[in-house]
Amino acid sequence: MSHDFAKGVEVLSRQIDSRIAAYFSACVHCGLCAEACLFYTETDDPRYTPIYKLEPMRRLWKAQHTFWGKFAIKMGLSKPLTEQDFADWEELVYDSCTMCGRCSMVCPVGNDITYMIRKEREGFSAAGYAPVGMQEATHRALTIGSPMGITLKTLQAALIHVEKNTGLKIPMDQPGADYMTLFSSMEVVNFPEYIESIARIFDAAKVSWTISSEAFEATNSGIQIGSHDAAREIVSRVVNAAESLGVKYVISPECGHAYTAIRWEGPNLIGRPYKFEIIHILELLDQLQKDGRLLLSGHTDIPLTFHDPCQIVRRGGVVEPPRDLLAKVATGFVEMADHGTMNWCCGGGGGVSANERAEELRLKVFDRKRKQIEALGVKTMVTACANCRIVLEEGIEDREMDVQVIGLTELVAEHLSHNVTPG
Amino acid sequence: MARMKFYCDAERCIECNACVTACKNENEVPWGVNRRRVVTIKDGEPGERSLSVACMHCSDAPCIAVCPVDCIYDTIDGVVLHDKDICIGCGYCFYACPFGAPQFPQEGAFGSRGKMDKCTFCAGGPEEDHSVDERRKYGSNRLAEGKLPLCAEMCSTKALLAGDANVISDIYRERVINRGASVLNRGVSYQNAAFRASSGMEGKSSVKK
Amino acid sequence: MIGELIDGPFWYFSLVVFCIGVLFRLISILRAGLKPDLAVPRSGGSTGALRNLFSRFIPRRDVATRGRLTFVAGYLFHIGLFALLFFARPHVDFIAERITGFSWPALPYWAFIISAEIAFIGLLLLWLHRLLHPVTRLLSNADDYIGTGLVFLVMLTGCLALAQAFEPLRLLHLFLAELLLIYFPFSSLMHAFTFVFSRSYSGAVMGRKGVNA
Amino acid sequence: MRRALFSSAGVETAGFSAVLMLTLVLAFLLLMAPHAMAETAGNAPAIQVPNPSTDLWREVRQRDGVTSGRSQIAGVESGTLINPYGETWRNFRMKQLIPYSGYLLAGMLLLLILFFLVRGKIRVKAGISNKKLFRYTLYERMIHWFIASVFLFLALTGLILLFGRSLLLPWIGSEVFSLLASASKEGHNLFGPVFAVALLLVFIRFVRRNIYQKGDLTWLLKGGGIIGKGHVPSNFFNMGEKSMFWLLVLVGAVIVGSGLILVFPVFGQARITMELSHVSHALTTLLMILVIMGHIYIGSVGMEGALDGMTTGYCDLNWAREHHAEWATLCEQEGKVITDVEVSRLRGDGDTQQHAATSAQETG
Repeated sequence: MSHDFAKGVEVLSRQIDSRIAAYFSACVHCGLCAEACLFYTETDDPRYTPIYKLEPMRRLWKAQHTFWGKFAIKMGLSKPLTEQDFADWEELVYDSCTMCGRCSMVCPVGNDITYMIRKEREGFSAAGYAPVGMQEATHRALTIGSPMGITLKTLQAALIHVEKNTGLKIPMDQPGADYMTLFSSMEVVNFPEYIESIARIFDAAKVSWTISSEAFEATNSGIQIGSHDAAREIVSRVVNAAESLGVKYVISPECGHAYTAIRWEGPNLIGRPYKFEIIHILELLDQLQKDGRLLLSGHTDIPLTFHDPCQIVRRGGVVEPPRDLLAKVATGFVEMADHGTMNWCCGGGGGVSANERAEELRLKVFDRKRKQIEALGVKTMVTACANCRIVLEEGIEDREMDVQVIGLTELVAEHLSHNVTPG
Repeated sequence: MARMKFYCDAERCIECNACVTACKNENEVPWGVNRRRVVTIKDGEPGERSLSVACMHCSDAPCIAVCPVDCIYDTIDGVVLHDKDICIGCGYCFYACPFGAPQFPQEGAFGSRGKMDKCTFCAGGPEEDHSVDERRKYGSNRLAEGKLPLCAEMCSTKALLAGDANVISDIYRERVINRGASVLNRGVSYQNAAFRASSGMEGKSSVKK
Repeated sequence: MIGELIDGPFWYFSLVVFCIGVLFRLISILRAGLKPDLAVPRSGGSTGALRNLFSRFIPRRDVATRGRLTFVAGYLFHIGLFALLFFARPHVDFIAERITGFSWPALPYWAFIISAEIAFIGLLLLWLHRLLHPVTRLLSNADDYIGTGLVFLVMLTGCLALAQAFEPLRLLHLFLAELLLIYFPFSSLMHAFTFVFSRSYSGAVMGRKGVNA
Repeated sequence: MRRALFSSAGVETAGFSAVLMLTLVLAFLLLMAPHAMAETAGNAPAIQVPNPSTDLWREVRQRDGVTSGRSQIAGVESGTLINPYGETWRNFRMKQLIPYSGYLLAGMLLLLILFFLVRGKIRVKAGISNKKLFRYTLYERMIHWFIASVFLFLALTGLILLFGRSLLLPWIGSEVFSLLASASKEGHNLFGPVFAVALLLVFIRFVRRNIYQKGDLTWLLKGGGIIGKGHVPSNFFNMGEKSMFWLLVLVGAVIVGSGLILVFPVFGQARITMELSHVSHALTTLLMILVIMGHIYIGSVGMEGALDGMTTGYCDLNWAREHHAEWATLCEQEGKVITDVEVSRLRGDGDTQQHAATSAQETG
């Protein structure tokens, strides 16, 4: 991809809104965000301080929005942003930030640093300074329909297996269904168990649902690389499909950033509210269970813990549903020291897992998770994000740990009460 | 050259504290500060005596020596005065003075004492005589008017004497002689004591040396 | 001559610069604009904003350990500074005389000094932290050092003028405070006002998402 | 009546009492002699004429120890007519403290300059390596510079109050000097308690590494390697540093204690307490300033590589081997040696460009 510095600066400066202006005005460079960032805590490299990753954007803000900045640029006292800055910061902006939002929770002046990184990436991707892996993923998402290059055929092949295993018919393109389900590519390829699980659960709970052949992909590379246009395109596919099928709800799957993309960013990307509602699979399961439609029986008594996917919990607000569900199916559930909205990221969110260049760093900062697991001493970790799951598994393998990762939906499906007989 | 001194006759002092009150009144001394005090020794016991003390206007004043900012000085009349504009309120003069003459308006925490204040022999301060500033900071300047300190002037038993050292020591010497005779006669100390008019008490200037 | 300038016209000049500057900065933040959030909120944004405004005063567990120095020193400095800025007798009198026209109860002298000492301990530690910690060393720019330095000098001259008996010392303190007032709107010292904005903005978003900060 | 430097008011009282006793005994003998003679003569007894004022003046001068009178005036020692210790304190301060401490400070400065000229900067013999050892944590460096800055400020303001009248006042005039002195006094009073806090933090943090160990005596006997040739192996802190620490702590405690007595005259301290506090404050701070002068010398121009540990947190490996051999060996055994490159990464040194380039290479 070619570099376009002028466009990058133009796009970057367009991102600066009241929030960002307030954030930069309030930052006193106290450095506390570094203490919340696993890239800093695990490497002790000060360059991985979250707010430092925003230096190019801060300088642009200073030059355009403050008296001193304008004055200093005019007098030649400070250098304007250069293309070299984009090149220098690319690694910091993409490789060493998973947009997990932990820094945003600890900032004493309340700066949402993650929001700013998200916006800064807009400028960087517009300038062409984004990791090749993420650029390609976005390209595939736009052209093929999935960042991993999965087509409808791939899904159908997977669904045949699911139907065979479960003996259930998977509804496809059924207009007027209550729920339209999305999947992340990783679930289709790596964890078809997830599809089986929701098929079983929905069957048991008598949920009217469907999959759209037009839009089944939940992931959104656009918000990871920071491309407003790409993100809008990907969201609008889902919106169009859901509205043409006339569903009441669209279910966001066990994928972190997909939820943020479709639930919180989507309406703003397409510029209007949806005609349907977005519900996360965990919210739905919790709701079904509470309404008595989902009957669960039996408990798992092995000690296990829950890894909160950042985008679902901290950035998404689905904090209690996973815990309520775990309370129903597991007796040995224990929380890690930092959990819920303060959980540590797996290290592969925000597109980092799609960025081959960052692999070494990602595995290094996995240490944080390793320490957390080891401190707790459990061998089973439940999570609710396909990306987290893959990253965790890779990390566990890399560190030669004896820990198993399972999806929460699958765990729930295993405890369906009528499920006991068929076996 | 005159040297101004106070002398308090312990045989005469009746601890009426009029000198203290007169001083406070004349000089409008701030609250908490007493330039003059009366101390009673062996209160209520045989041999009880009282003495009125204030700054003794020492010839080799320890306060002048120790002041870190050199704000205390003596005049050609031997009166020890100080400059409140210079004083930093460190308290050193209070430590060095044998008589406890230097006083401070506050004794606050963190060494906040305020400016030192002490007896000026009713001679004001370094400001121009009878100026408003002088009055506000140091009280009256009777010496410039040719008067002696009010405490001594109004002492009812004439126990407290103030003035040229030569004159007051003459007065005292006469008193002792008279008193000594009466003691030998086992009479009352004052029985045969005679007062003589003091001569040569002229107004003294308080110009800085 | 210079004293009269510092005590009179220059004081009013710096006050005007401060007020207009702060107002200008706040308006410029608002003028940057904010698009409305079209996503269906889980709960109210304003309650979230309000909650975040106060909850951020309390450090979070993990960071409270790792960043203990910053937190402790930061608290010492800010609490001490607040107490001595608004509740020291000379300041209360000054503000009452020059600005508000009414006064309020002031701290006793000893409490004023203790708050000054607390503020000094905090500020010195924060300054050293800025100079020595790799992260803050990397982040800090001239503005941070000038801001810290000016605040320190104002506090130091204030402490040197504690005797309240020497006019030049008071004027020096006042002059530096005036410089600080003038510098304030152009610097990160603005966080004294903008933290309300940043916390509220973030809190509103978190509130809408249903995340309790 | 000049006394030795360390004379205290107590010694003086004893002297006074002795002289007084002697006089009284002599007076008694003189009085008794004629009396005895008269008795042997068998005449009518002569009238004893006691001086009615003797007892009074004895009380007034407080010669039999402090017996207080009574005054209607409230206040500290308002009942005491004469405080005889004031003069002692004055003599100490003016005739001994100011001149001798001046000589000592100037002498120390001269000594350090001479030492530097003779010995020069003590180099790291093996040369500066490209490897480092982590020596002081951020917190340790912070409290070090915290106490250092507060100490320097206090020393400066204290010296202004002590020597200002003789050294500065003649140059800058009474009015300017009194501004400076007032500022010094207020600053000194306010920062005093801050120093107490700093000292406490330093004590708590460093006490464990400063407990004397085996080998410290050898260090002392060899004069810390300055006198003889070759360095004496020592642990994290050597004997000299440990001694300085304890001096700092113990002397510092006296400084803080006496300073607090002086700065809080609210508990009705008698003048003698204040005078003694002043004397101890002056003598201990003088000692401390002298020691710290040496400390600053050795930490800055005196020795190559000594300052790094306190500024960057890392010290040179060769420096550690030469000056803290035991500690260096231990660190090397534990594999705690790190490279210059790593240190500059950890400290965020160098420009980002370079870093970005190197890390891109590493990962790509």
